[in-house]
Amino acid sequence: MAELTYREAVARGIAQEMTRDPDVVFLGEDVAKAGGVFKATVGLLDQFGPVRVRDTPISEQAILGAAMGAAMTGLKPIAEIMFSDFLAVCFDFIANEFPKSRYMSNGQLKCPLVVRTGNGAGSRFGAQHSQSVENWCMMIPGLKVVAPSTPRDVIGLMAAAVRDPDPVIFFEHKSLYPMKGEVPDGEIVDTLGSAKILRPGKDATILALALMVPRALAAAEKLKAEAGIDCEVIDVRSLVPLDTQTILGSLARTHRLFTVEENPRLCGWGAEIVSIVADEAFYDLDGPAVRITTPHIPLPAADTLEDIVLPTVDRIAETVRRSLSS
Amino acid sequence: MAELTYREAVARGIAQEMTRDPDVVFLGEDVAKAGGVFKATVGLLDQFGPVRVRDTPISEQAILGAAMGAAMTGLKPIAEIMFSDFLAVCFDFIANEFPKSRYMSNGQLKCPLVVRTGNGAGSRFGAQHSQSVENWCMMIPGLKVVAPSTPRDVIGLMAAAVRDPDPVIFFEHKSLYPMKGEVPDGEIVDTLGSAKILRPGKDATILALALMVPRALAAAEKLKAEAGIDCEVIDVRSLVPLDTQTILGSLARTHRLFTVEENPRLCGWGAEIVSIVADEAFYDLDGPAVRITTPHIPLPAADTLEDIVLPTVDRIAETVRRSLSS
Amino acid sequence: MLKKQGRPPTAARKPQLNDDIGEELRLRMYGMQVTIRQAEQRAYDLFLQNLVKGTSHLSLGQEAVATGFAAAMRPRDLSFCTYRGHAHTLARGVPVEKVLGELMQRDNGLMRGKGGSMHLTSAEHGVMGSYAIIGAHLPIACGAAWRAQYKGTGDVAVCFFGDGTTNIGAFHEAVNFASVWKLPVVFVCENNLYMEYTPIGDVIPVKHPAADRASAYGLEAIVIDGNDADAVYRAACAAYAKARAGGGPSLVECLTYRHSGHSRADPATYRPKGELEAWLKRDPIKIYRERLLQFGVEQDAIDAVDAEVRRDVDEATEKCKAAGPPPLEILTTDVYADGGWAWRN
Amino acid sequence: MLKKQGRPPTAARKPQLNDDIGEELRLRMYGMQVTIRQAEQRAYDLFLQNLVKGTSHLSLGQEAVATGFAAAMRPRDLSFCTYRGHAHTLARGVPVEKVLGELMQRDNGLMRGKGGSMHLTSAEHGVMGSYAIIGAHLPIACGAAWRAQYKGTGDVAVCFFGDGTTNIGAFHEAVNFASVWKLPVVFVCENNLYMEYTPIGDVIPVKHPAADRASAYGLEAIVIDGNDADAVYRAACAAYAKARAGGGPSLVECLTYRHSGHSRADPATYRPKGELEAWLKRDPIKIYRERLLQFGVEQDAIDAVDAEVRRDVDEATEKCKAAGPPPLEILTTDVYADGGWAWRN
Ligand SMILES: Cc1ncc(C[n+]2csc(CCOP(=O)(O)OP(=O)(O)O)c2C)c(N)n1
Ligand SMILES: Cc1ncc(C[n+]2csc(CCOP(=O)(O)OP(=O)(O)O)c2C)c(N)n1
Ligand SMILES: [Mg+2]
Ligand SMILES: [Mg+2]
Repeated sequence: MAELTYREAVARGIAQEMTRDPDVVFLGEDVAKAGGVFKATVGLLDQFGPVRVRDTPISEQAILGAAMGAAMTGLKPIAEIMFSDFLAVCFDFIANEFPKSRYMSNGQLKCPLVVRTGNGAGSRFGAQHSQSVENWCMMIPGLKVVAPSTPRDVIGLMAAAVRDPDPVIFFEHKSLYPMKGEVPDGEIVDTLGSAKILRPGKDATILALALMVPRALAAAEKLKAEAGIDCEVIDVRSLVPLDTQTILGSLARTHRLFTVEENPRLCGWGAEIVSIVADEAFYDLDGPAVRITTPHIPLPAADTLEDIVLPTVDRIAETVRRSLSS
Repeated sequence: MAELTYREAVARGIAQEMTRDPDVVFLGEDVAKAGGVFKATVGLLDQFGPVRVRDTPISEQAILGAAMGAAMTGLKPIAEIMFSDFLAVCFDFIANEFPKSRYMSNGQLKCPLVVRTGNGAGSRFGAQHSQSVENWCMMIPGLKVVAPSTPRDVIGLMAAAVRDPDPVIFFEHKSLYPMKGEVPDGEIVDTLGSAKILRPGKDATILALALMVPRALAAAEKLKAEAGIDCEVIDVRSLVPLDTQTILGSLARTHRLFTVEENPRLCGWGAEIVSIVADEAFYDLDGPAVRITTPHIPLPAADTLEDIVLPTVDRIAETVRRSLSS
Repeated sequence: MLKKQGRPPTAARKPQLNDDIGEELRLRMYGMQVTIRQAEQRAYDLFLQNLVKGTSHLSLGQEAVATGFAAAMRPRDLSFCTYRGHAHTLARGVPVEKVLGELMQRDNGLMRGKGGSMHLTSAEHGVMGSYAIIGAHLPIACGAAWRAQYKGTGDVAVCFFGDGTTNIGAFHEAVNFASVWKLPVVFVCENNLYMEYTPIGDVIPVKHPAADRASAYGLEAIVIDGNDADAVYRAACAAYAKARAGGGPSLVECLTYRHSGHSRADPATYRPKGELEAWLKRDPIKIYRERLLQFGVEQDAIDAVDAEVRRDVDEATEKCKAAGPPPLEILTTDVYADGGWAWRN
Repeated sequence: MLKKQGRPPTAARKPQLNDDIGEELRLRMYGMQVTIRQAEQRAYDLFLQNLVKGTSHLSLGQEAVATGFAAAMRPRDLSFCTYRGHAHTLARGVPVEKVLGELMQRDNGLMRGKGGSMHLTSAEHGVMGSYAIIGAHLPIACGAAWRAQYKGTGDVAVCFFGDGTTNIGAFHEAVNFASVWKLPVVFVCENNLYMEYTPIGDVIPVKHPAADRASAYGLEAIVIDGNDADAVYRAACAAYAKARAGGGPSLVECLTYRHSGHSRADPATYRPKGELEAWLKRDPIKIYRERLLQFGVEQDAIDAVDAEVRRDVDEATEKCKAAGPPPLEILTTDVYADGGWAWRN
């Protein structure tokens, strides 16, 4: 057992898989010599050499395209897109190429690759470097989408993603990079598509992802301490595949649903889950399903503004409290 | 009053606005000399000349970027992206540039432009030329998003979009191009953000968009005739701004909600609306809110497969009937 | 001096069948061009009978490019095509039936109708997909070449695209990337003078859409006669040899012309008078047939090839007509590697 | 002959202050370079005091590029910058206070903290935004130039970007587009040898990231000394004149160097020993100060400029420190043109 940062976990997760499988290769901008702009890939070049760990030009389409062509022919590439906002400059690969080639070819082509990318707000970087864009990927049929919230999950889900035979978009949260967590020694391999109940509770189910997970947990403690409300907190972890069973199972016990989403409101993953619940668990619900999201606006840079724009512990707790008491 | 095709309405809508305002300019691939690959812009070059109606290289980023720079400095560009699937190759402009420049500049910059694009399935074109991607835009804060279902609405909403001071993504449905409809003479100007109740009813509310509108209407007639179920059908028309009042108002009367979405399921506009309803109209609902969508898969090319993949009149009617009787 | 005086002028130009290409390969290349021609003409006929669904983009007139590049490939080399990919797919040896079946969206099609005419794929023949979003497959071909480099296989990735494609961002990123990484990829620009309906000359400030961009990537400017399968074959051999030797990518611009419209919907009325006629005189199949004759191949042998191809295309057509539509169960198969489409439990 | 013999060697090289640039403009350009330098050094100090939030990208060492291009502009010409845009923003006359205020994310900032250091915008000064996604602003600048062409205003759009930006698709699309449409846009590549931490030489197969690509767009290859404000100014004048005359775009590569790291987080340890020192000898401000002295400008006059700039920067700093954070109400303003953010009724 060691204490690692989320950032260190990224490098360890990649190293674990590169050690296991010589077909795992890694490319991206400033990822090799510089160890990544978030220093999340430090040491990989030294450990695996310049043939497997490669710096690229600023050419996101070439990066993802090259990953796809390599994946298609037998390698297992991990590609870094530095900030998830930049998925927009290579979105054709995300939306039209990776997820469709297997289907269009009637199963002849494969696309086993991982795109890892720094997602989310909190660094005062402003509207073009702070977005939570997991929904850009969730809405595309054919992709898998994960977003770990702890160092341990970073490693386990990275292993699952690399070993998965389909394209996986792996969202690392920039504000979690410095966060520490206990990580067991030895190989860690998780499974895609499993949510985790982090805190059992009976009064309401709170779903959260990535940076919102610690906030939801803190809000649950606050609700317990201040209002005697006992919330079940679930880390969704994987948007596709989605662990609907764990979510619906929880709801069958608590009868109330809250989602905590960092994304701007419209068409967020919470909307999808709420719509599943509204259809399949309508009679389980004792009250409105409530989404707690970032307002539907571009993100501001200023610290004071950024601090109030994402769902906070207080906003989560207050929303749940008010909703349960109305 | 004249009968026009949806395709002809596009050209008339653009012409109406170009006639009114000399700052309206139009650019895209094969739009001028050739009149567009869907023949939706035939005659515009002749009428307005090569300075205002311009063919471009195959450079979608340049097309949208040029539109943005021109909009920012005083023109009112209409840009065509031939197939909406190609929004993926210029998605940075859609997701990061158009919708954020006003906010980031604290109101100093403006971006009054229209991107019109051929959306949707039905032409047996396969997975990369058939998608319904209105949700790619709906989820981005700062955009406006419309999708007309009739020739009249094409003209009225086009006028509203061109006159709107914000970036508007205008989804034309490829399978509606040959459809005919009555169009009044003279100028037509609609407003963004208003849904239309096309068929009043008391038993359930069915929301639909674009090609799904005629199908929802036909399903409602079928339900009335075959099962005595009286559905209210609403053409959502504008996803942003969203006419929540009309939708919630209808629901307060019918107490049941169905959405008919051509998009693949995850994170569709229907999910967003269902999540609004689940929160704000929970006590109005007498039963599950049900989404009828294209399954979450890439689209097949073959006619037989494509015909069963989109929501059909039968599937809509059957889903509503079964849900109301359970 | 002796040459000039001693031989009659025709004899001086008398070509040698036993040159670097040779008779057998030439007959194969002739057969392939005829196969592509007849298969595509048949596709057009079937379209007129409303039996070809969706869109389709013919390469009539461009057969020499597909033929020459494919003929120079080794079996494990990989082709990356566009929506205008029937020719390249056939040129790798994919049966006509499979291609027509896909165009007709039948169960016997290459992808059982799931992909359609714009996405022809036959992995077993090295056809690693046809891509319908302009430019996307150039970076993808880089990736396949990267794998070949990484594994030291000696395989080459060959990527076909049109003149209009040279203006999209992905072109630029891919060619630069390939050049910096010295990838064994060959970029083949089929300059047929038009994008969809707009002449390429209207949208570039240089003469050659590909060759005039080559130096930007440290590459040689190569322009060849795309209607002469021999010239294409030789250029292909040179590019592949360079790639296999670790010399990196090539960018080859082939001058050619499509006889028909951009797609089935296009009557191609935008072409200046006489342009088509001029190019028909340079029809690659006509050129090649004349060359074979000139080389001493018998008319009968040539006719036999034509007839055999026709039998093959006729037979394929019948099989396709007899084939059913794809079964509805395949609608949701092969979204994910587990064979299904489950996005939830 | 007379020249060579009759004058002492120093006099022979004695530069003329009354050349095409002249004393007044030179003093202005000196002042601007010093303003940029001091404002950015101050930004760095404030960062060390934890008063500059978020990221910031300094142009220390690149001041001559911003200065020369801005000095040659007319007031209505438009600048399009990157995240490394402080210099270009200041060069158009935006007050130091406004820039530092934005870096400090205070209410007195250019955009009241809503945009942050990477998005400096001052429409009234012609600074039409700073863009943080590599390449995006090149097409946008084309659009502004298109409007100028359409309206016949004679205005020029000037777009600044780095060496690394030449490899992204949008660069290619924009330069080609501008060239075909003959747009009055000037693309200025500041080749500072590095992308973030990776040398540009590692990722291009040519020597000059911009100039070696120019011919692909039918443009002249232009490489200038980006550390000499006079050279920059002259290149700018030529490019603007061509643009205003309807001659279309130019692509100008300026050789320069950033003295500090890529962004505030970067200690720039990847630079080879001695590289920084060599470039410090070619510091644009040092070069320009020496030139002014050589031209006969008094040391006192130069010192006075430095002192005045310092006063200005000090005053701006105090104002920023005194300014409050933006009020929370502005969080949701200016999403849409109606001033608000309502996406529903
Ligand atoms: C990104 C993108 N933009 C536009 C199109 C529509 N489109 C299909 S083919 C084509 C013309 C391509 O011209 P060229 O590259 O010369 O190839 P050719 O069709 O002549 O073989 C266009 C514009 C597309 N498929 N993808
Ligand atoms: C599309 C995109 N990819 C990557 C980045 C991250 N990034 C920011 S600056 C930079 C380096 C840019 O180098 P260059 O163009 O030389 O400009 P310089 O920073 O040297 O001024 C990179 C890779 C980005 N902002 N946008
Ligand atoms: Mg072409
Ligand atoms: Mg640089």
